[in-house]
Amino acid sequence: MLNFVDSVQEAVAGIKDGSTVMIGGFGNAGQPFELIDALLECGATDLTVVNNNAGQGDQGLALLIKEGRVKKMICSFPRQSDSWHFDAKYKAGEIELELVPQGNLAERIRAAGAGIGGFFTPTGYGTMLAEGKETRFLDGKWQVFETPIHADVALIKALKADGKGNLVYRKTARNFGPIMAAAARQSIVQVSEIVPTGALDPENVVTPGIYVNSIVKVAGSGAGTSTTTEKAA
Amino acid sequence: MLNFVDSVQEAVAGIKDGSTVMIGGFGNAGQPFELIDALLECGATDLTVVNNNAGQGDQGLALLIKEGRVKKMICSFPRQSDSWHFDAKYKAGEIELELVPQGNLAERIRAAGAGIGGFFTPTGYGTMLAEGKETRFLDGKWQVFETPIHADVALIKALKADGKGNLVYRKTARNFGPIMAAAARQSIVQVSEIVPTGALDPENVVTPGIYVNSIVKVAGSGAGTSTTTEKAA
Amino acid sequence: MSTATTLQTSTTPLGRDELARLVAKDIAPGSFVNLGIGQPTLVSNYLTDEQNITLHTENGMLGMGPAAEGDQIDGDLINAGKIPVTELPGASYFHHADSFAIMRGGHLDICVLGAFQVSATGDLANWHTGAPGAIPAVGGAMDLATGAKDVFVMMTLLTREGASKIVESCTYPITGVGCVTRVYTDKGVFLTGPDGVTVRETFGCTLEELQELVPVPLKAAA
Amino acid sequence: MSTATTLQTSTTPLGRDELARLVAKDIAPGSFVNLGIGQPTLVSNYLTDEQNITLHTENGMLGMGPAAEGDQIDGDLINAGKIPVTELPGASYFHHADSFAIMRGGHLDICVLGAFQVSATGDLANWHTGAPGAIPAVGGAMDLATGAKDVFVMMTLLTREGASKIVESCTYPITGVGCVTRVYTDKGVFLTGPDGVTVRETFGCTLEELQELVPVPLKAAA
Repeated sequence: MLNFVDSVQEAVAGIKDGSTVMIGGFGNAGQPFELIDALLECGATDLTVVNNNAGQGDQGLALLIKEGRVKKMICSFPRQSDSWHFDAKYKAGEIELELVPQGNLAERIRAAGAGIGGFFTPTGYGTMLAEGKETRFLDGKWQVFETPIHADVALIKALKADGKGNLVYRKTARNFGPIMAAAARQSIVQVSEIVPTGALDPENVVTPGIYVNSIVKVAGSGAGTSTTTEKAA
Repeated sequence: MLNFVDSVQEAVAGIKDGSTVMIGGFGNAGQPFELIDALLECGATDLTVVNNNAGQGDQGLALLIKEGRVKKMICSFPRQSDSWHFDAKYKAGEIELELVPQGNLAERIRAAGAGIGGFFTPTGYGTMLAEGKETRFLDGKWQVFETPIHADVALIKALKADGKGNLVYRKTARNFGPIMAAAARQSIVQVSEIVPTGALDPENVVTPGIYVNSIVKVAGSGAGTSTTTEKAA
Repeated sequence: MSTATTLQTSTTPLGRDELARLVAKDIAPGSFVNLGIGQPTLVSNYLTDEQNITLHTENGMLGMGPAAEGDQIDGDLINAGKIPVTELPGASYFHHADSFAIMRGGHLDICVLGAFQVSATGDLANWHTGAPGAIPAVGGAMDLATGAKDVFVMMTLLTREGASKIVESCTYPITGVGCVTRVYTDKGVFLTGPDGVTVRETFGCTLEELQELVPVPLKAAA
Repeated sequence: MSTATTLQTSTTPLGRDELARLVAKDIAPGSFVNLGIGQPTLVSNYLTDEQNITLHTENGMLGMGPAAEGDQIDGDLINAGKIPVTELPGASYFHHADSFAIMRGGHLDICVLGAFQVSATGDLANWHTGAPGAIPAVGGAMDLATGAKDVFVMMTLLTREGASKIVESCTYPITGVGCVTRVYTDKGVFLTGPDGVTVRETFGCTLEELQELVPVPLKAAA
């Protein structure tokens, strides 16, 4: 069932301790900062978080990690110039890391949404990231068996939603949103605009409403603001 | 390399005997009738054809089958009220049939385009269509191993192309076009309109030009004409 | 879902339209539903605006409207049965892999299908008679059977020859294993699953009369 | 591709920009290309309009333009290095699974990557030093290495300590097996593959001098 909620606090209120939470975004583009802040506020802990990175600077996911709320990160690129909170927790042995090649991360999320129980891919074959994994020679190449990544909740930022929950995104902020919406049991979406049903061209809908559970409008989180959303710690 | 060609004859001229040819369309919607007619004319034979159906009436794919040019059909729904040419060849033992559940057909085509060597899916488990196939218990369900369907050529109908080969489709005529374009080594596309590069909104491109090799404009094959394209035999 | 929990009865068998009305009433508000070709299509006639049901058609659309008539007919807008249909506000189009991902990923709440047979444990047979020389055709039946959260079957309880279509074990080639959760027939509504068959309602007969027709043990809804 | 088939020489080693210019010249017209973070990004400065090259960025775009400046900067439009970029006419956006399907499905003609080491048979090491305590981060490196039709490496031939980065067998953790087809360095261009290493060009040294630096047998392009 689709709900339009009035606040990001209300949107994330149902997230339980121990949940697996997918968070959209690549760099700052498409990061649902306001939903992440609300998740920080709501107190849920012992989380497994799926995101391409592991937080940057003193905002969003980095703060969740700093506060010890994340027991495990599943990501492709944790190490960045300003990933100091992750770095500290990792070196202290206080956070688990599952490092996944970015394309495997995307494909494993897609598989969860599409009902695929596992797949073979050449990516990672022969590397330390495939150690211990099943391999098979298919289509003329050695390939590695990878499994879907399911989640309890996805936090996603989109540009617009209509009354049916259909979503469109903006430029490279689209990134993980559509596949995470399909992979998670509950998708919570912040948008900068809610438009009347019928206002989105059915040819151009990117995420159909069937994948969306909660929508909250966040003022000022719209077009092109990804780099200017800087939060104090 | 992307080529804009002047005729459907020129577009299909490179198709060789023995090729695997994907043909878009579900029912008449999205069927590239003019390209199929050109394929009939060009004489390529011993073809393996991938399409949801196995031809209807006395047109398009049905005629290719009637003329004995198709050695094998890979499809989900060959039997229809007017699939008499396929029915006759099948009963005479003159055509091979690989029957694939429609979702497996779509996912196997998608896998070919996405570089997936094989995948497990619950669809078909325990049925005669999974006989002899590897099974595995994954995500709480028995699943069947399925492999990608590659093709030499895809024949596709889209609505518009721009100068970079980006495509948009129309309504349910989209169906198999986008995944076949990605799965085939050569994608040949008929469109009803060629627009200047920049005229398609980058947010709304469905098939990026990287998947397209040849484009031909076909007059009168545009919007909503799928049911009125009736050809004499 | 508005499922009665004790055995209900009515005095006469239900016709196809009455059955479609009953199925429609049982679909929870806000559901995403796929209606199979044939008898299940009738259900759409009885869905109300208040229910806010979104219909999926596997050839690439959510938000499908009623069959197209006259000037509405557009060859690029058809349903899985290749019938011209219409588009409702809030519709969306997608390609075949994305459309079947909706089904196969477990995102549809309900699909309603016809059937040749349903077994006591919910195996479905609805795609192939298995007759020698018959040309098999499966379409999206196996994906729907396996993927939807609930699979409802609509059928007459008996074949023309008077044999029960609810059986101990399917004799026709099956479409999916243990996938059917509910069977709507002219003579009663049956719940199927790992624990066998429960009768929710009977139409024009008693549970005892029904049991004489059906070769598997029937329990009354408690 | 405009690959010279006999050994070429120049009198001086190439600087980073000269090398980028050479790589750019070697990219066939109409190609779809992904340029890795760092030195490979320089290649875009030397692509000509006539070449009609389309750049892919793995975070979801084809038709990427130059870095954004001033008012062009848009936080929703960045490249894989998280640098604001621009959009060219004919661009398209897609989600991450679709974007990596372009790479993994073998649709990119060329990707250009930096490297720590390349082995004689084209194994690539460019993602992890393997140092104790180092936090590993892989991003899209393995998908690019495995997926593109041709993988070009750009690097200095020697480490700061003077060791060859072309090696018999990588000592750093590898990114992909046998994936590199060509290595562009300041001292020469090398073709790698199952048959070992061929030198296409030398810059500021002879083949014999190069052989003294590189611990694997070098053949001159025939």
